[in-house]
Amino acid sequence: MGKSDAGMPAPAPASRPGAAPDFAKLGLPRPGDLPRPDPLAPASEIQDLAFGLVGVLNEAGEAEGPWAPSLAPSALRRGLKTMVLTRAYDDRMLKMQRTKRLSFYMKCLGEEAVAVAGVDALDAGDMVFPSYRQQGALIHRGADIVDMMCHCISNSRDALKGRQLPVHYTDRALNWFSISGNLGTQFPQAVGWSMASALKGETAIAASWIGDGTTAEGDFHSAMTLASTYNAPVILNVVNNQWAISMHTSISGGKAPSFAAKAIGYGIPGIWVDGNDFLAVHAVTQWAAERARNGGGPTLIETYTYRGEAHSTSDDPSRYRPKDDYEAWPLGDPVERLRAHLIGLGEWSGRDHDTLVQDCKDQVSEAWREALTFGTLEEGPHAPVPTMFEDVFADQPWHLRRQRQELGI
Amino acid sequence: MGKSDAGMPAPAPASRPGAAPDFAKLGLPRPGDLPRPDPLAPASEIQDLAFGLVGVLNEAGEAEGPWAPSLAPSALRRGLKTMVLTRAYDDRMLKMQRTKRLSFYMKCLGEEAVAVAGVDALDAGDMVFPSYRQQGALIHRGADIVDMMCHCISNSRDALKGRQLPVHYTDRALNWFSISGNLGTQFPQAVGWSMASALKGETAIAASWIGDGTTAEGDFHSAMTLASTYNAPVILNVVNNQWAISMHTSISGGKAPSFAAKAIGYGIPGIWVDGNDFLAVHAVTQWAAERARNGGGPTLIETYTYRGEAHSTSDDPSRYRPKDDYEAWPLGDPVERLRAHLIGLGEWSGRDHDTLVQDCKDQVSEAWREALTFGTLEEGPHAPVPTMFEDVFADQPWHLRRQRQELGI
Amino acid sequence: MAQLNMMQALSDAIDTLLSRDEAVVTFGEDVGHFGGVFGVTRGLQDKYGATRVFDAPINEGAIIAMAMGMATNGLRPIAEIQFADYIFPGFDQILSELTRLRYRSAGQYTAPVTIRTPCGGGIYGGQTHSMSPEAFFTHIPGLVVAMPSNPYDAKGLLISCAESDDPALFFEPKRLYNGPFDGDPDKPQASWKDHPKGAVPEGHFTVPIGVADIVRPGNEVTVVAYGTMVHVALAAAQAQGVDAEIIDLRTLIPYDIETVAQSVQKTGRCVILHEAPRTSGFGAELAAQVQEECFYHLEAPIQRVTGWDTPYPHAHEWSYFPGQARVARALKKTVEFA
Amino acid sequence: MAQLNMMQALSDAIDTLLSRDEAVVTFGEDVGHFGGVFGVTRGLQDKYGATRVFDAPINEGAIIAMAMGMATNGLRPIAEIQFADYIFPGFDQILSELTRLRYRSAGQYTAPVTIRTPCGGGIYGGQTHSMSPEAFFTHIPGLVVAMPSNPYDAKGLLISCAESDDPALFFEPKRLYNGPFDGDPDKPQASWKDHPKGAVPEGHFTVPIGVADIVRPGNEVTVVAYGTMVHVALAAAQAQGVDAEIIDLRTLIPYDIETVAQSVQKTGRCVILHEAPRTSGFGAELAAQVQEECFYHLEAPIQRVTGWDTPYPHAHEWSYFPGQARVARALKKTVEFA
Ligand SMILES: Cc1ncc(C[n+]2csc(CCOP(=O)(O)OP(=O)(O)O)c2C)c(N)n1
Ligand SMILES: Cc1ncc(C[n+]2csc(CCOP(=O)(O)OP(=O)(O)O)c2C)c(N)n1
Ligand SMILES: [Mg+2]
Ligand SMILES: [Mg+2]
Repeated sequence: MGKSDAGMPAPAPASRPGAAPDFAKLGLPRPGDLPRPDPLAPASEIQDLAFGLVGVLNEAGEAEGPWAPSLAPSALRRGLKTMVLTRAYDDRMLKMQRTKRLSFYMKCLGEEAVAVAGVDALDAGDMVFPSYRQQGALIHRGADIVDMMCHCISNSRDALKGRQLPVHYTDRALNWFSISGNLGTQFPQAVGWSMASALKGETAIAASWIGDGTTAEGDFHSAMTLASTYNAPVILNVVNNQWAISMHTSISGGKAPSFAAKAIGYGIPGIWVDGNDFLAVHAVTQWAAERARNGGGPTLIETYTYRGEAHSTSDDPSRYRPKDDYEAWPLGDPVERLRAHLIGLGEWSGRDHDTLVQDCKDQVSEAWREALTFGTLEEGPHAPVPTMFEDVFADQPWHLRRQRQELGI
Repeated sequence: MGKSDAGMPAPAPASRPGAAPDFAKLGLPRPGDLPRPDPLAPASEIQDLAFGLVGVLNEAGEAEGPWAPSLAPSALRRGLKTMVLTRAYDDRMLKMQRTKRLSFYMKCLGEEAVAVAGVDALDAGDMVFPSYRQQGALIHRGADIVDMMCHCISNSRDALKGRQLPVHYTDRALNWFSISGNLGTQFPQAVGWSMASALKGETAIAASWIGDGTTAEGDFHSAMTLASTYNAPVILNVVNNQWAISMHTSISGGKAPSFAAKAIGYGIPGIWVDGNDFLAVHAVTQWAAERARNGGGPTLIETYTYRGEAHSTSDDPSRYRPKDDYEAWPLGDPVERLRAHLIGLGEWSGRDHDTLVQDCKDQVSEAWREALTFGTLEEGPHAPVPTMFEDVFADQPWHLRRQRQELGI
Repeated sequence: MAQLNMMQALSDAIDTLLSRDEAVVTFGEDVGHFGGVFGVTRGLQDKYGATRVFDAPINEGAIIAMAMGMATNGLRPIAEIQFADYIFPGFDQILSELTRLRYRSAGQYTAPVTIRTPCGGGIYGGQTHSMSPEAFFTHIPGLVVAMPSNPYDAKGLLISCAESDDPALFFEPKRLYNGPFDGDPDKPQASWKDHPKGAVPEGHFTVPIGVADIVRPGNEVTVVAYGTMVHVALAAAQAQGVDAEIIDLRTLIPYDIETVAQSVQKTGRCVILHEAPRTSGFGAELAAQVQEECFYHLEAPIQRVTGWDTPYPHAHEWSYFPGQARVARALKKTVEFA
Repeated sequence: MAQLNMMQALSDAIDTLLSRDEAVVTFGEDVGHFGGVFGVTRGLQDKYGATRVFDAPINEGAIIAMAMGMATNGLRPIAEIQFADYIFPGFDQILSELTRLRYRSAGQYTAPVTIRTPCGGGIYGGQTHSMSPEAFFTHIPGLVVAMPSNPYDAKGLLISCAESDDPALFFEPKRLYNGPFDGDPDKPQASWKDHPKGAVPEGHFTVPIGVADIVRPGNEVTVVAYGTMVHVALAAAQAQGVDAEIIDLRTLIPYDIETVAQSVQKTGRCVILHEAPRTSGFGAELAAQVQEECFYHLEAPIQRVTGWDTPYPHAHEWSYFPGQARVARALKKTVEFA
């Protein structure tokens, strides 16, 4: 018996551990090549956007082409600051997980622009249905990282009462939905939320993010179908970071020319964008938001990026991809690229940057110290045990009351 | 409170009962316009096939254009005969349901070519995963209509032992899968079957049919994703008969330019074909079969047709579409069109046709009389009651044995 | 008081809800223009417009996810799943999302969604139009599960579910839409016209969630049933001449344990009925709880009369359906047990 | 005999199956090159090739439908669902398709598919990496449901499931992958190295479906458990000094009623354990059946010690998990009941 070569093996990545990174096949188009259509252009007339990568920042770090947004340097600096802070936050949380202070953690290294620029282009009243890898967006919306840490260590200040695994943030005050551990479920929910907004005659739109691997779930199709049928004011983002844990993006993507191209079959605009280009992500999101707010309906955006770190603290990428894959990623580092752009504009300096990096580190250390004063996962204090039986129903029914009593509390 | 006009109402059909049928918006392209690419052409190079309707028979009933198949008149007559027999079978079964001999029935009026030409272009060894509206394909594969009737009245000769609702045929000997009452579930199963065939190094391919409304189900996306990722030798057919019970095709289709266009986002060829054109359906199916058999992988075919009758015997179309909608359908009647074509070829005559129609009626009456000799749903005999407890597991476990005993048998 | 059948009572409930609260919307497959394959929403689109009463794509998961998303934005959706047999593509959205949102967000978000779906057999619907899948849903924390047995309860309970801040799954025994059904298929179809529970108040009223109804007081044995089986129980008790106390549970989660336990403590005997397959059916939960609460009082083992552990067959509908004969046999066996 | 942990035993079982039968294939999310997030299929792709051991798109319904389609064409797929919490997008394909095919086709088609999935808590996985959803599946006619509690059974039972002509759902209590766990989180992680059930025969052998294992004979009370709870039961009985007869059910459907009933008829008392929420959990079915079969012998109400009717929390893992203290209390209460 044994090894069979019949049939059609699933696709494999260009290189595995040991081999050199190989992104030759990507054949990325030059940024700036693609036109910026009117935000209300018919989807049928702008299908090209799904096949060529929208970009703004060129190799020299200059903003180029029709998609270049008119963002004040101050706005760019705000974005840069959030990205750097997010990176500092991630680094610290990872370290703390290694020392068992967290049961679990997930970084977003290399994907900071996707989340930060994406949410920066929205209004504060727009609703965000994120996946677990947009912590940058939450920070950018103004979340207190002490609160975020307290959630991650399930202590007495955890707004979620210790019920959720780390990084599954909820923050209603910031129009941030409750992150689910089940992939993709938020995508059609975001469409429903946005339909309600339209039905109430409100201007708020919804935006949601899922990963490339998650596009294979039925909920992706549900969201696209609902959005198309009801012309929902929603922005559906697919973060293509090339990997789904150990599976290369081609396992869920198959022969798809791009994930953005999936929009064509629904009569929805699909835009494929350089996800490591803060300006480009901002520009396409702003375009989609304008479209949605003016009755143009949904847009599917594929942000093309790279997962710089392990999938989570339970993962070991050295088993399935070359060690230096991330360094070889042709689209670079979103932080470095925005930094270079700002410096090119004369609006930033290496010194400013080093100071920023140090300030963020300090801010994170300060926050961590404060978070610990509210307890830890291992030693507590946690939310009182009886809260475990609350919020299952609006009012506690007899069986939960009895179970609580059975536990002797 | 009351009536709200905010939000985005779901799409509605061009006309409702009382109004005149209106198919102006369809804007159907002329048949013959589209090239017939090499069956192994890259999907990316043949996307046009998803936007223009492939056709062969022109108004004059002549075969025209590159898709015109080389089918012997005898083959065309065979197809015509099955379509006429299917129609006679449907008519009789409907009447018998009206007289309560069947609990339920579903006709395929107007969609005969989709099923008959579709299966005619396959090999006998190719596996068919049908929906409930391809009875023509089953008859064309050589099913005995007496057996089909016996299933529909759950009598002692029902191969399914009275377990299934009428029209949910299974016929393993004819490589006909077990029809499910759950929409779309067979689509990804067909992909799995075809993958096994390839894995075993066999040449058989699989073909499956679902309706336009069913494309909204997650299983459609599952099938397309699997087929794309594994390059499965499968033909996935969407029968767009314009309706899903009372819902116009635009409820599930939304703004999709065509259902065939959904293939683009998976890197699969999508072909939009005139489903009432026997030759065209045959040609595209044959093209897709050749592609699949030669390692080219899956094809999505949208057969554009019209549901000429009620959805089922439980439905009442007069509530949601104009009475004469079907007569106004611009793509005509598949039987009439093939008949005219054969007559044009001098291979058929009105007389031949009238005789055929009469023969089929007689054959059906004869078969019905025979079927009744094996019992009826109301009076029986049915499969023995203890068989109700069989085939749940390969071997009957204790709890089913006991339940059978509890029933006193 | 109008005399309504169950479809009319449900339609009346939805109409009442739509008219009282702009936030109420209803949708599902064929629900809009057509008014649903059973006609429950007929006429409502004309009355309330196509943005409050509308058709939905054939994707039960999408329907439930859309409802949940709308509910998190202030609406109160009533989603119809055409047949309970077809709810499973939406099972994950119900189990992982709809019913956990309040808990996992610590109350920051809630999703007051009501899902209506016709269930049960007795209509020759075969294995995909006859299921009674309620048990699956009673094992999901955070979901209200209800099943009325008559037009009055149907309207009152549906209004309670829709006005509740918890997600609710509302099962409609389709065999009862047109009239009560006592399990005897040879009798002509009865009607709600001359049935006391067919008398339904106009406008707004509620039947409370979690409160069972003793539809027949008795002393010999307690019968716990819901939906169609309530009517089968009444007929079987009568036929068998057993002085049964028959409880219509009405709400499965949270179920009315007091009423059930008090009754069993009085009668000392208990028979539980449902159409669904026996193994791990909801009768198992009831039996497990009752034996624990009434151990001292039980004079006979608790019997379950249920559908069989097979898919629901077509030709053998009446051999599968737990009809009067089987219920009567169980009653006899239980009251005579010593 | 090699001394293996549960992951190794499962890997060994799949290796054995792949090597004996060309028709066996295995796939799932991260199953191919990576060998699964728990490493159960590690190395098998190198050994058997990428067409027999491969990755699958992240769509559990697609994975199960693909397996079913392959099975109808002569293959014997072993599909992995990465976590039991994530099986629900595939619930419809299991309930409506996989488990009904033999019945609805009257035996013309069968789908011998085995689905493996890690389940259970005790790993701080929170509400989406800790579920024990077995009860949902025990209510589906036509599905074999198994859950081993040790490496020996894991290998033998998985081989039986994969070789069975029925679809099977095979739950792997992930807390036991690396060693037995008696419910005390403060103890250092135990190992299978020095555990008798860690000794696993090489090559092909089977543990029969439907046969429970009495892991501790006793006379005071019968404890019915499966998976992780078997180890908790042993520790609790010891700690409480109760002479419990502890039954490892191993197969949930069809369950070994004889072994359970005989034991309860001997002890007259019964405690049922599972991690899953109580309401409509599998313990309900067991309790309902046991009270019916052992009514004369029962000297105390049957107790259920289970997870609570809430989603599985994160910080309160050990207040949720039915640990030794709660089991011991139930044992005491039950044996002292009079
Ligand atoms: C329904 C479901 N199936 C499987 C998983 C397990 N899982 C968690 S993350 C992940 C990979 C997701 O990859 P992708 O969508 O690309 O997102 P990324 O992690 O790359 O941001 C998987 C399979 C899950 N959480 N939910
Ligand atoms: C999963 C599921 N949901 C709903 C139904 C009820 N139903 C039966 S047929 C049908 C319409 C299907 O329309 P379409 O796919 O266009 O096929 P057609 O009947 O037009 O051939 C519906 C909603 C079902 N059978 N299965
Ligand atoms: Mg990814
Ligand atoms: Mg249709």
